[in-house]
Amino acid sequence: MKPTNDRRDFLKAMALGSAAVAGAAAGVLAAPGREAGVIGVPAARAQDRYKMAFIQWQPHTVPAAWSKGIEEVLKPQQVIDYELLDGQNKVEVQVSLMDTLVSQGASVIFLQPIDSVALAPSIAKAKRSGVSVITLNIDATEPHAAHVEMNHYYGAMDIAKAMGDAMGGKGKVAILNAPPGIIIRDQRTNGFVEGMKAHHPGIEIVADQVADWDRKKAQDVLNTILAAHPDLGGAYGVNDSMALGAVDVAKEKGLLGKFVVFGNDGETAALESIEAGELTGTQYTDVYQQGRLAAAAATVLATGAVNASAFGQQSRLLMPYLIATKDNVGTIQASQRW
Amino acid sequence: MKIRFSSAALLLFFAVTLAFFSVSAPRFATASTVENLMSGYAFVAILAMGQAWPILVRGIDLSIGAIVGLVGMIVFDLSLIFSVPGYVILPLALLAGALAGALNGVLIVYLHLQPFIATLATLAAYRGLTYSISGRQLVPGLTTTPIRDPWITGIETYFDLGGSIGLSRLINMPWFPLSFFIMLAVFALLQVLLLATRFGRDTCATGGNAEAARLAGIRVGAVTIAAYAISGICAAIAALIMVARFTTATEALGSGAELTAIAAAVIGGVSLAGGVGSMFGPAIGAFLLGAILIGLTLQGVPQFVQQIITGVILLAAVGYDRLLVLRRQRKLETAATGAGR
Amino acid sequence: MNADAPVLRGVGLGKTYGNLAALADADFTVRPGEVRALIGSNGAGKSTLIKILTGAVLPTRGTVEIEGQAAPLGDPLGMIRRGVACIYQHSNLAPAMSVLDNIYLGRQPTRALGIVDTGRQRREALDLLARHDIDIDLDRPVGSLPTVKQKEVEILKALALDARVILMDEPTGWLAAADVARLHATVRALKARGVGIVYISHVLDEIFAVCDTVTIMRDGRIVAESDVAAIDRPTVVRLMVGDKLAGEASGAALQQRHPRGTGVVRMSARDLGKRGVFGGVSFDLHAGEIFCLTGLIGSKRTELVRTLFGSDRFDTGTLEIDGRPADIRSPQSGMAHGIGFVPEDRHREGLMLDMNVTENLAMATLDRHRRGPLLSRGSMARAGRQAIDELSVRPPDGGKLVRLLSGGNQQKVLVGKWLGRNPRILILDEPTVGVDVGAKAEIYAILRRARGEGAAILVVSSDLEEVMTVADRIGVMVSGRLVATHDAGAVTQEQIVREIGGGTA
Amino acid sequence: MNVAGMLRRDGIAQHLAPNALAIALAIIVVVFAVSEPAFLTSGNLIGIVRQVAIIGIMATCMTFVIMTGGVDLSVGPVLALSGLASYFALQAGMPLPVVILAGLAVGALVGLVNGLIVAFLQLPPIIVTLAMLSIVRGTALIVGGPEQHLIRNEPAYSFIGTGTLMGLPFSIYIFAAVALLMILVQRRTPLGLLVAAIGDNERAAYLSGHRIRLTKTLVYVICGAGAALAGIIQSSQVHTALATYGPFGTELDVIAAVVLGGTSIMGGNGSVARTLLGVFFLGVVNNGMNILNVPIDIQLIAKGAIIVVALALAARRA
Repeated sequence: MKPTNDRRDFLKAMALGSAAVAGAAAGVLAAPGREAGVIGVPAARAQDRYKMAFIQWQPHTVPAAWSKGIEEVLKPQQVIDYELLDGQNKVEVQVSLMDTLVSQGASVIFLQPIDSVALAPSIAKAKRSGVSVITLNIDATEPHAAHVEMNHYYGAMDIAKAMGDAMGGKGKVAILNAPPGIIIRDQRTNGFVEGMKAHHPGIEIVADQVADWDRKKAQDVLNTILAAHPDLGGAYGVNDSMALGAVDVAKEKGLLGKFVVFGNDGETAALESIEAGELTGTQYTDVYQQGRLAAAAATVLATGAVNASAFGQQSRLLMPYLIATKDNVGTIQASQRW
Repeated sequence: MKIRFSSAALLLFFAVTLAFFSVSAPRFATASTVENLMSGYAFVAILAMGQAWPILVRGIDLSIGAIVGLVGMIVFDLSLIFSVPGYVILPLALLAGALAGALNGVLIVYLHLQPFIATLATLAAYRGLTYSISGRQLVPGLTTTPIRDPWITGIETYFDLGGSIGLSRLINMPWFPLSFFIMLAVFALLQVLLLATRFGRDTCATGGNAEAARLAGIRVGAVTIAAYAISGICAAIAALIMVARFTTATEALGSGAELTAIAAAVIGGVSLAGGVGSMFGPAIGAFLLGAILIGLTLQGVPQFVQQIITGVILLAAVGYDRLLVLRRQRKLETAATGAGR
Repeated sequence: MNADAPVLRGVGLGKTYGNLAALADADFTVRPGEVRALIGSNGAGKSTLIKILTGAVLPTRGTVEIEGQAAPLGDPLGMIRRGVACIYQHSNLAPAMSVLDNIYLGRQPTRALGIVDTGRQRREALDLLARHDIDIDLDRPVGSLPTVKQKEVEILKALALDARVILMDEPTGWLAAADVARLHATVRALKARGVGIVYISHVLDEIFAVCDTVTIMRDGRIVAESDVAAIDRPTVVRLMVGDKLAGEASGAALQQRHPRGTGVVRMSARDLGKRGVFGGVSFDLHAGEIFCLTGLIGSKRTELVRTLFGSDRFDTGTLEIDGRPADIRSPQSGMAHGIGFVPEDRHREGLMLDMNVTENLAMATLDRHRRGPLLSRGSMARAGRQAIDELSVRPPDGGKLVRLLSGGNQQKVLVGKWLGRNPRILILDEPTVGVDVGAKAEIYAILRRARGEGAAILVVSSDLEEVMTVADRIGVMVSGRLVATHDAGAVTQEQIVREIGGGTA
Repeated sequence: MNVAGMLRRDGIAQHLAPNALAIALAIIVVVFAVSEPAFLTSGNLIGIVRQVAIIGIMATCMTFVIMTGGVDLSVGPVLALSGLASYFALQAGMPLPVVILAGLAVGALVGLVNGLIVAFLQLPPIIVTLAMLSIVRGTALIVGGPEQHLIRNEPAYSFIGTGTLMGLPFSIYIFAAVALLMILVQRRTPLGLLVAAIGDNERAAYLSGHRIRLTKTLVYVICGAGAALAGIIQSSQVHTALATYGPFGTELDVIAAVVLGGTSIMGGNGSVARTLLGVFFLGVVNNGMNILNVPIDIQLIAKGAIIVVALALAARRA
């Protein structure tokens, strides 16, 4: 259940995360990054209230849970105003919101970028104005304060491995995919495809169809794929909603137990489905915790003496994940479910 | 007369909106907000001005968002995969936009398809084509490679006009993005095209009474195709500005932009009945929408509430336009009565 | 150049739509300085011929020559460039654009880069206005002008071309008498300058007043050509409608008149007024009579009768129906009082052109075909068949789209829609505009039948011949006032003309 | 007169359109069946009907709106909002009929607002419903938030979308019932005739004593209620109510189906039965390309091209 590589990054991340939490309590932290070039830039943070905002990708359970985790940490610290902004699944909206927040004088911006490159100029601009940016899930090519990531690519590889194991190393699977246009879609798909190649070359991916992140569409698409491939052994949903759509189909066709379905995200509905013996598994990440970590780092950045423009290389907090199946899903506490 | 009057009303409404937020929203009346408005909505204004042309010929172009995506991806591929220099890419991008727009027009003119449905079909097709040619899928490494060609990224340059004329010493002046000047240039060009050229007159005639235009010897088909081509070129310009701003293009670039553009055009007084409109209205309409969204965000109004407010403002704008039309009709009736006596 | 050589010549022109031959084997010539009338019933093929000559329609066969040169077919611009202009029956103007832009639609003078040379455009237009003694504001949007002025813009459009041939498709259809006279003066002036003119009209008076030669069409063919001086009216009518119908048309005039019908007052208007439109209108309408309101276009007859039906409201005065005050706020309440209304423009206000005859006939009587929440198609079809028989709609096919009927038959369907309700009061606004002579007679017969069944009928008409033919009593409106009412038998056409003209000086 | 001539051509085109579409549909079915025999299995055919049920219900209910010269872009968020309304009614422990009524009422209410503004203020429908799209989505997000609201242990409610009756999914019965009802309304009620009359000549319909504004309003209410019914079925099928359901593009799919069925977007002649043909045409295209595992890019291009070809064929025959 540990990430298979990037171990160093992961450890560093955990260390930073704990340090951040500790630091938040203490109120001081030597933030990462080069110190050069900041001399002469005033410590701009000596103010009464701090403004923080989270620009999400679009309304969805994951960013909603992050936002909850972030708020949990920020609320008690009474001097921080926090709000959730919606990127409407459009790069230009996210960029415009970034601009607005920068001119509003936000201390820290949490950002779930739609694209690594597209948001980079905005992040650079924020840095120039002394605003720290913490990215969630998608890294940006412009170095920034911190990056807290669910492990999409390697997580998807592990899903492929677990799925292949459950299928006995052979058979046909279908991918219920999202439309192109956002990076996590590519990472979660490519990781899965590569994982299958690496761990279970005997398994054939016979269909890769777009179901728009949507449970209903996933039902329709899988129904159709099953007509062409009645011997289909399993389906991988790039998010849990689509996986649950696959479960609905399996249930209806009486394939439960025989048909392997894996999701990705680990939302409550998926975990319950696993417990009920319907969904085979999913990649679970404690998204609340991810939000809390980001928020902890943010408080340090906001109140600390470090200037945002100083970050030449950000720290990466790679979230630990769990390939949740019936065997281990019980270990996920109620409070960790989102 | 009518155009001038409703433009004045729109400008007034824009001014009132700005004044309202300047007073009520913290940090609205700052140089950086103005800068954000200019850089964040110049391409929306260009899209809206482009959209005005199909509406002027009594059509509609739902495909402009998809054209933005397509042109964006063409630029991405040419620059990152084929390393084509920027000065070659720019005209190619405009050409691609023009062709995509013209194809809409051809479908409408030669296959007699209704504009709504023709551009709905190309909306799907152009987006599909964007996926097909996506360099992000063909060469996954490029997803994290920014476009660095100075000819393209140069579009996202800011000019300190205030500094150069010395105004900055008195007040804090915004830096003007090049995209804003591009928008002004597009505005000037299209406004002259619409108001001062034979083609502009022919466009209004085609939208106002297509049969009369045809019988007057106007090549209605060619005018219609040209109107859609202009819309396509504007989408291409918008795509270039967006790519410059983001230093990349995604497959989803521009999706949904058509609805914003239509809204801005209609707020700007372009009549869906065809034949009536200017370039000034759509441009102001776009910046009005932008100012409202930025202002509400600065006020801390939750975004879901903003969606509702945007809808209400759109309703108010068309309602106001309707009121003007009614008032004009009433005036006409009185005038006609006078003439009849 | 030989002055007698035709300036415009069509040879063997034919046009078929599907199986339907709209025009067959037509030879047609216009010489310089000739005013050639083109007449025929609706559907005779006049409009098709005109459209071929202007390039609006591509002929199935035949050729067009201009001054002996073969002209391109189906190319409006090509014909305009060769000096062929057309004033169409229906407005062909862009309403939101200025008068100036409309006059030069599609061919504004331009400078480099296609920029319109507005200075030159305006100079030329002012010159044109001065030459033809027309007064009009060049900057007003055409849509804001009264109909008469819009027609002038159309004429200016043709004049601005310096056309060698002008085709006029019912140019006086909506014009008042004074304006008709002015138009004819213009036609004569053009003729004097050697312009060839084709003049289409249903009004024989105009033809004998202004035309030199006449071409008569029937059923898509040219049936006769003659000098106007060498032909008389009965011959023209007979050639137009065929022998049988001609008899009916002339017989129709000799009918009995029933002023004040049964003597029972159905509708009584006292001092009706609408601010800025009409005022002080009082009259009684009796059961069993046909009361005709006549007057110039613009004398507010239409506006008045609309308020009687409820599609508009009057501001002052009282209206009684069957002796009880009636408050008519909408067409529904008008209908509840037993009123039926046949509007002036059957295409825009009367008929559902893409629906069939049965459905159109049932449109005002849907409540009668209701069976619970459902609509009985059977009952509709039965009622439709009966109405088609009674009105002799041709072809007698209830499933036929109304669009495909001739103008006269469309009008019969429209009248029949209201007769289906057995209206106690039937108001008809210009019931025979654009209807050929034969159908006119049939419509008059239908009205007389309804009168015989006790309906009170109010007809608005500008056509004095029609008024004298059909009316039991005549009311004359001038500028929104009802200036006189007469028993039709006790008044001459000349007196009515004097009264109509009286208010306009 | 020229205008009349052009209209006449369009009129005939509209009468030929269903044949062209039926032929195109037959060709596509043959192509799919030959390239993938599984396409013609009964399971897949039932699957197609099930898949198009939601769009189909919305399209049949939107046909009248488009016939009167209007359009309703707000159906997507209405679908989401009605699902949420039903969810909250379920949470409140209401009996099933009330739950369904609550969902339908939300849709009818949005339709009523659309209709009143379009009919009485005479604002352009495309803009009114575009504004409403934004307003209803915002409302749904405020009411429901971004969270998924799971519908658990509601067997009666779940039966709507997932139950089967005599071997067929229950949602198919609902779809069939709505389609038949709308066809009945069109062919056998005064409303159906009146809608056609308004689309053909609104002024003439008014002067024939009909209540135009009321009828127009009613037509939008039907459309809203149809979208709401679709929302109830969807939330039942996925056991979830979510504010972002019916995303941007849903309304365009619905409109495409109606227009493919030969109803002009400018209003006038139209037919619910032909709309169904349009619905199945799009459904078959989607299903066939899924079953052949056509990648999404080619799917979209092909979809656009097929729509163009089918409609061009219809226009060409005139």
